[in-house]
Amino acid sequence: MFILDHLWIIIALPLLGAAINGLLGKNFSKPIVNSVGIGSVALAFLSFAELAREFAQLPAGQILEPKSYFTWITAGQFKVDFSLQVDQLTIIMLGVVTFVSLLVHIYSTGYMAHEEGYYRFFSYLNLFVFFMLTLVLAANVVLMFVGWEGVGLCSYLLVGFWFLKQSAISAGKKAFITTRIGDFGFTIGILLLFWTFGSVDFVTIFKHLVGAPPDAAASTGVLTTICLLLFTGAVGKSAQLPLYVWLPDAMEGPTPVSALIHAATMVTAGVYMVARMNPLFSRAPVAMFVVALIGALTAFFAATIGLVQTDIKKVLAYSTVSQLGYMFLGLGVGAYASGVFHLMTHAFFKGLLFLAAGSVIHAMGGDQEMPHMGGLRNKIPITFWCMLIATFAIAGIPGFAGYFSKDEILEAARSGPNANIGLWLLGLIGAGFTSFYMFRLIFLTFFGEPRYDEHKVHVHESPYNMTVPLILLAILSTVGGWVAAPHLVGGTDYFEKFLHPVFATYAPAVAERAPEALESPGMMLFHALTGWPVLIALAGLLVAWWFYIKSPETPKKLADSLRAPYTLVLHKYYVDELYNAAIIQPLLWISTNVLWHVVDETVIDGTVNGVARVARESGSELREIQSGNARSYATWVVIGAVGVTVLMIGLWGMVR
Amino acid sequence: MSIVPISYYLVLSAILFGLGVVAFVVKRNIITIFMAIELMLNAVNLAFVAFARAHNQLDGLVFVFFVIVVAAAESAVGLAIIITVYQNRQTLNIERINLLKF
Amino acid sequence: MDFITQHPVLVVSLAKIVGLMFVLMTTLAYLSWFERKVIAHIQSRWGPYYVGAHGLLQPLADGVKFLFKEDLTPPGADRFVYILAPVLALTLAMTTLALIPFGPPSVQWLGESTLIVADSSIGLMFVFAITSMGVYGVALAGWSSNSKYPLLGGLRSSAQMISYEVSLTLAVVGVVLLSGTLNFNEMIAHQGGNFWHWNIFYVGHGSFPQIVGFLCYFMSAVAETNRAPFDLPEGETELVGGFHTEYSSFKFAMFFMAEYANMITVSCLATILFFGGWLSPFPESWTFMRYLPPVGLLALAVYLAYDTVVLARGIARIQLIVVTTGALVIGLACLHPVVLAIIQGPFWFLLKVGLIMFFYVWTRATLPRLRYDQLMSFGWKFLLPVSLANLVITALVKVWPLLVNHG
Amino acid sequence: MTLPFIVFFVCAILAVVGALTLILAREPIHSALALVLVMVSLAVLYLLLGAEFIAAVQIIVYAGAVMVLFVFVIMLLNAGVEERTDYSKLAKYAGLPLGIFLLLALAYWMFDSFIGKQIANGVGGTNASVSTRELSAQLFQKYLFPFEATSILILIAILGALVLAKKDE
Repeated sequence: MFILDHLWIIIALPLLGAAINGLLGKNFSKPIVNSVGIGSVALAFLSFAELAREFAQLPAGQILEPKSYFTWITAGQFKVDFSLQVDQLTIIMLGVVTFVSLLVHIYSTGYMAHEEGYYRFFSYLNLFVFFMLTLVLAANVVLMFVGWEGVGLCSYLLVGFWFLKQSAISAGKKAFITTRIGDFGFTIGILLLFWTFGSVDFVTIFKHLVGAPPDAAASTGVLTTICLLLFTGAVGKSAQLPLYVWLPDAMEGPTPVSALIHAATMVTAGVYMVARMNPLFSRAPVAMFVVALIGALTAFFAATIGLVQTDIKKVLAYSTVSQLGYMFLGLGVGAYASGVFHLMTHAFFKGLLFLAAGSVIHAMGGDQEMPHMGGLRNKIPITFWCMLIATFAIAGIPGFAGYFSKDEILEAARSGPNANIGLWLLGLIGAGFTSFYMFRLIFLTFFGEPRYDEHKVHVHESPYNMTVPLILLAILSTVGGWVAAPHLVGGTDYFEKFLHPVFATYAPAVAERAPEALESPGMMLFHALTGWPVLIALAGLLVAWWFYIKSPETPKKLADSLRAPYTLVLHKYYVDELYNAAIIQPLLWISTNVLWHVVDETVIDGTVNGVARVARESGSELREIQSGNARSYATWVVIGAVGVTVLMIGLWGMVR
Repeated sequence: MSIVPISYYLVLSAILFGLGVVAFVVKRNIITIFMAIELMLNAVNLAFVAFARAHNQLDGLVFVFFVIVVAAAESAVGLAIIITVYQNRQTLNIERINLLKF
Repeated sequence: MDFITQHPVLVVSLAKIVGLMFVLMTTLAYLSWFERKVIAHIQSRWGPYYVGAHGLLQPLADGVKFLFKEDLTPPGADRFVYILAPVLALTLAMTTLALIPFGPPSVQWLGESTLIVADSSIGLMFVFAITSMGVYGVALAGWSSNSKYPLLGGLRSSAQMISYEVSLTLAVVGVVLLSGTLNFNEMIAHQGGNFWHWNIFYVGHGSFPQIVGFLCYFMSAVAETNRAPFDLPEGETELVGGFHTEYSSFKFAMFFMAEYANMITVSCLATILFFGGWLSPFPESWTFMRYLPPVGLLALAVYLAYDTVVLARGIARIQLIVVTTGALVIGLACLHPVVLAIIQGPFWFLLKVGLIMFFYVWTRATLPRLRYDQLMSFGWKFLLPVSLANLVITALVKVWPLLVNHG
Repeated sequence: MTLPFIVFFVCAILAVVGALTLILAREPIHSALALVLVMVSLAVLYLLLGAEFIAAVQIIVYAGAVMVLFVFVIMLLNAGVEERTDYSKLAKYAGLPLGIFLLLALAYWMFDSFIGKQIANGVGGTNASVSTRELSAQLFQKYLFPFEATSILILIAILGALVLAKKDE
């Protein structure tokens, strides 16, 4: 039970690595930087493994008390400990984070090999891992928020890693500021949470909720408000409508960063948060519906945008957004386990996709435009196969990880406790689009004739330290889903079973639903294989094949025939322009003409300068007293003494 | 053999203290001003001893002891300072040592 | 008149003071004679010889000379201070003796112990207080005579006195620790017994022989009184006469007497602190020893008588006869039990003091004068540490039993 | 009119005279001597109050050490007659009156508040002088820490004086 008692070790290790690399790395040689960076994360992963082992030995259904290491803030009865907590959800998140980040670290040694500020990159990555682990392990909202903001910071640093590139810088700023908007809501949510429950510890809050009749702990209205506010944070962090705009731009950062932060871990923080807060959400139906709705809409719209993108990473970015949308859909319809499950599988295959894309870009010598590629499948076979597997997974081809998770979500949306057919439909179409644009990507990239100049670009397979992570992830993307498979072919869902305590312990009492009649396994397998998702996924595959292999001119014709919607989608629904016009410009105007010229220059500067002037004037008057003649000083002393004496004699007289 | 009332001592100490203050403001010679301070200290000591006697407690005497010791230390440092000042300014008149001003 | 009857102490004190003054004056006068004689004999000369038998009237002659010399006051001298200085010096020097017990307090008259003018419970402190004031005499004299040599002399001597006062005090504190009191009589009583009970020798339970202390004390005392080999202030070779260069006639005599008075004081102090004061060195049981004083005097008388017979010169012979008869009478008087009882203390006390005075003269006659920097470094770098060490050791020895008992 | 009163008044008058001389004398050394006079008479008053030890310390430290130091410095710097400059108008016009006012105020206050009061007549104030033993007991037990602190203070003072006085090459 060592790690269980010393959880801090897990998060301390990456921090240590970050510190060493960041402070001393400048003079380190690459091997040292590698060993420090990778070593710290690897140790973290090992300690996670040990933790999992110890956790497995615990008696079933035991809920561990948070471990408080020291009191962090105390103000009145507002008390925040630096306390960490482990439960099944945490275990899963920990596993995903440590494992993926380990792989990404290894991958980066190859991908970033020739970059300036190599040590800087690794120290940032370690820092990110530290904050992510803090976020995951935190036992109270405030500490979670620290991790939350920390990962935001690291994302900012890493997106703007090439800080000589203007676009990178602005992308970093955009990412940070956009998420800040969401975090604002999150902050208010936290305050409201404390105001309502008088505590910020998850366990305390949940204990308040559980058992008490709906309005005893907090009225549904308040709960809804809290949940919505918290969800705003999630929307910002996980790039949901309407705050998803930063994620595509964040692709300016190095590809490993996109893989780790903007696909596998950070963007899923919102999902994790909602899942963590499930007792609250479960008690706020409206909020739940909002979550589901936002999720579904995002899933759909992002997918549509993804259809026409030509930048390989942009496509992946939008697919990430839409996949996150699926997760929220899953959470929203009450299938928390499914949402988290999709989170996990998505971490695998999307991480894989990004890394593979990175490998492609690596091979193409930095070119990201798909129209310039084509016919790469023989040149970089490993990458090709890995990417293909990932595509199958995300498209939901049966047997691959994504299939199970996404299918569970859609199933829940169709027949779950709070099912909603409209959302299901959106999700379904989105799934179709997903498979379409993914296969479009595959076909454009790996099939057909090379559309690049053979002489300029020397396509080559990536080194082992890049391909090995790909392979590992590919394996996981393949088998990763089977932990939940039996649910579909009858039997029990290990994953859900594992997570059950988290979502059941504090769940609201619901009328026991009659278990739907179990059909025969074979029947169920048939259903599973011919379910709508599968069909539509295959449809997407076929359409893509038709468009980009069979008759490549069809898309153009289609685009010409559907000019208006095409341009609309091509310009991402003009969302950026809309925001620019609706928010940024007015904000700029106000800041310039009101805050700057009026408030700052007139009011604040006026006050400060005024104070300064007063001080100067009075000083130049008063300094005359400092004649430098000690006798005058002496006389002043005597004057004071006389004053005191007179006063005291007066008091004495009064006393008598 | 009757005792002198404490009040006499107190009045005397008050007078001496006052004279010390007067000397403090009237004199120009640093050393003399320093002496004026010593005079005030002495006056206070007298009051201390008188009260100690009046209340039959030794604390007053102990305080006098401390006052004397501190005064000794103070005079040692002060005179050293005076010497240094004199070496730099060739004067002891406090009104001529007025560089430290606005 | 009833005022006096209210306060008999006044009468007694007055009487004692007058007596002391009389004795002191003559002693001072004859000390100079003594010194000159001793030095002379050490240097194998005769010394004062012609004024009276053995130059016994020399002091008288000197006094007369001083009185009739012209009393000069240098121009530009600060007259008030110039006069104040010698008065201060002499007064303070003589005041100290008021605190010295010449005999046991048991000897009383009108309920007041007779052989000490003022028996203070912290006599030692007062002695130091007054001696510490002694610096003024020298310093002011040097300053007020408005002349270079005296000024230098005054500065030197005051510096020297201040520095050596420290080690002087420290050397004495050891004794204070041992006897646990500041009162002279108690100190002496504490040394009661035989001569090996004196502080300088006594090695007993929680006691540490103060031999080192005594040596430190003696050296500091010599310096404190500006005597050779530490007589820098009146280092004739460099400073002509030191601080009293400009003084003449009776003022000079006052300084002269002050110096001797100081010598007497420190000697008395040494006697009290280290040599058991007025105690006789022999155990009480040796009653016959109580007859030592009269016997000694009678012996002296016999010697003088012989002298008288041998030396046949006019005035001198008459004078010798007078002295002889005086000694005879006193000696016989001492045989009377009452007088005998009274005389014991003073006899031994004065004997010891005389011995120490002899040491004084001896050193002066023997040792050359130190250089100024040597003097200072000796005082600060040698004497002070040694006396400090002595003090520390004494304290340790004193508290050792306690420490041991408390484990 | 008994002996203590005579002693008291003599000393008191001497002290006041000394203080006045300190103010009026133009020669610094005269002021110093006057101050010595004040201190000595105060010491006698301490004796009268039964504080023998304090009296002795007063003379040893103040008259014997501190004032000697003053005289020494005066001789060293050969401080002449003080020049009665009046650059500080404030001191010239306000200083003396205020000082005198303070003197009178304090004296009156003491007189008014203590003359004929119980405590002021020395209730319990016997003639017995304070034994040095008790005093030292107080000093080394109750006030041990301040005592040590002052010792350190003195050490620092010595060092400071040395640093100040030493010629900087």
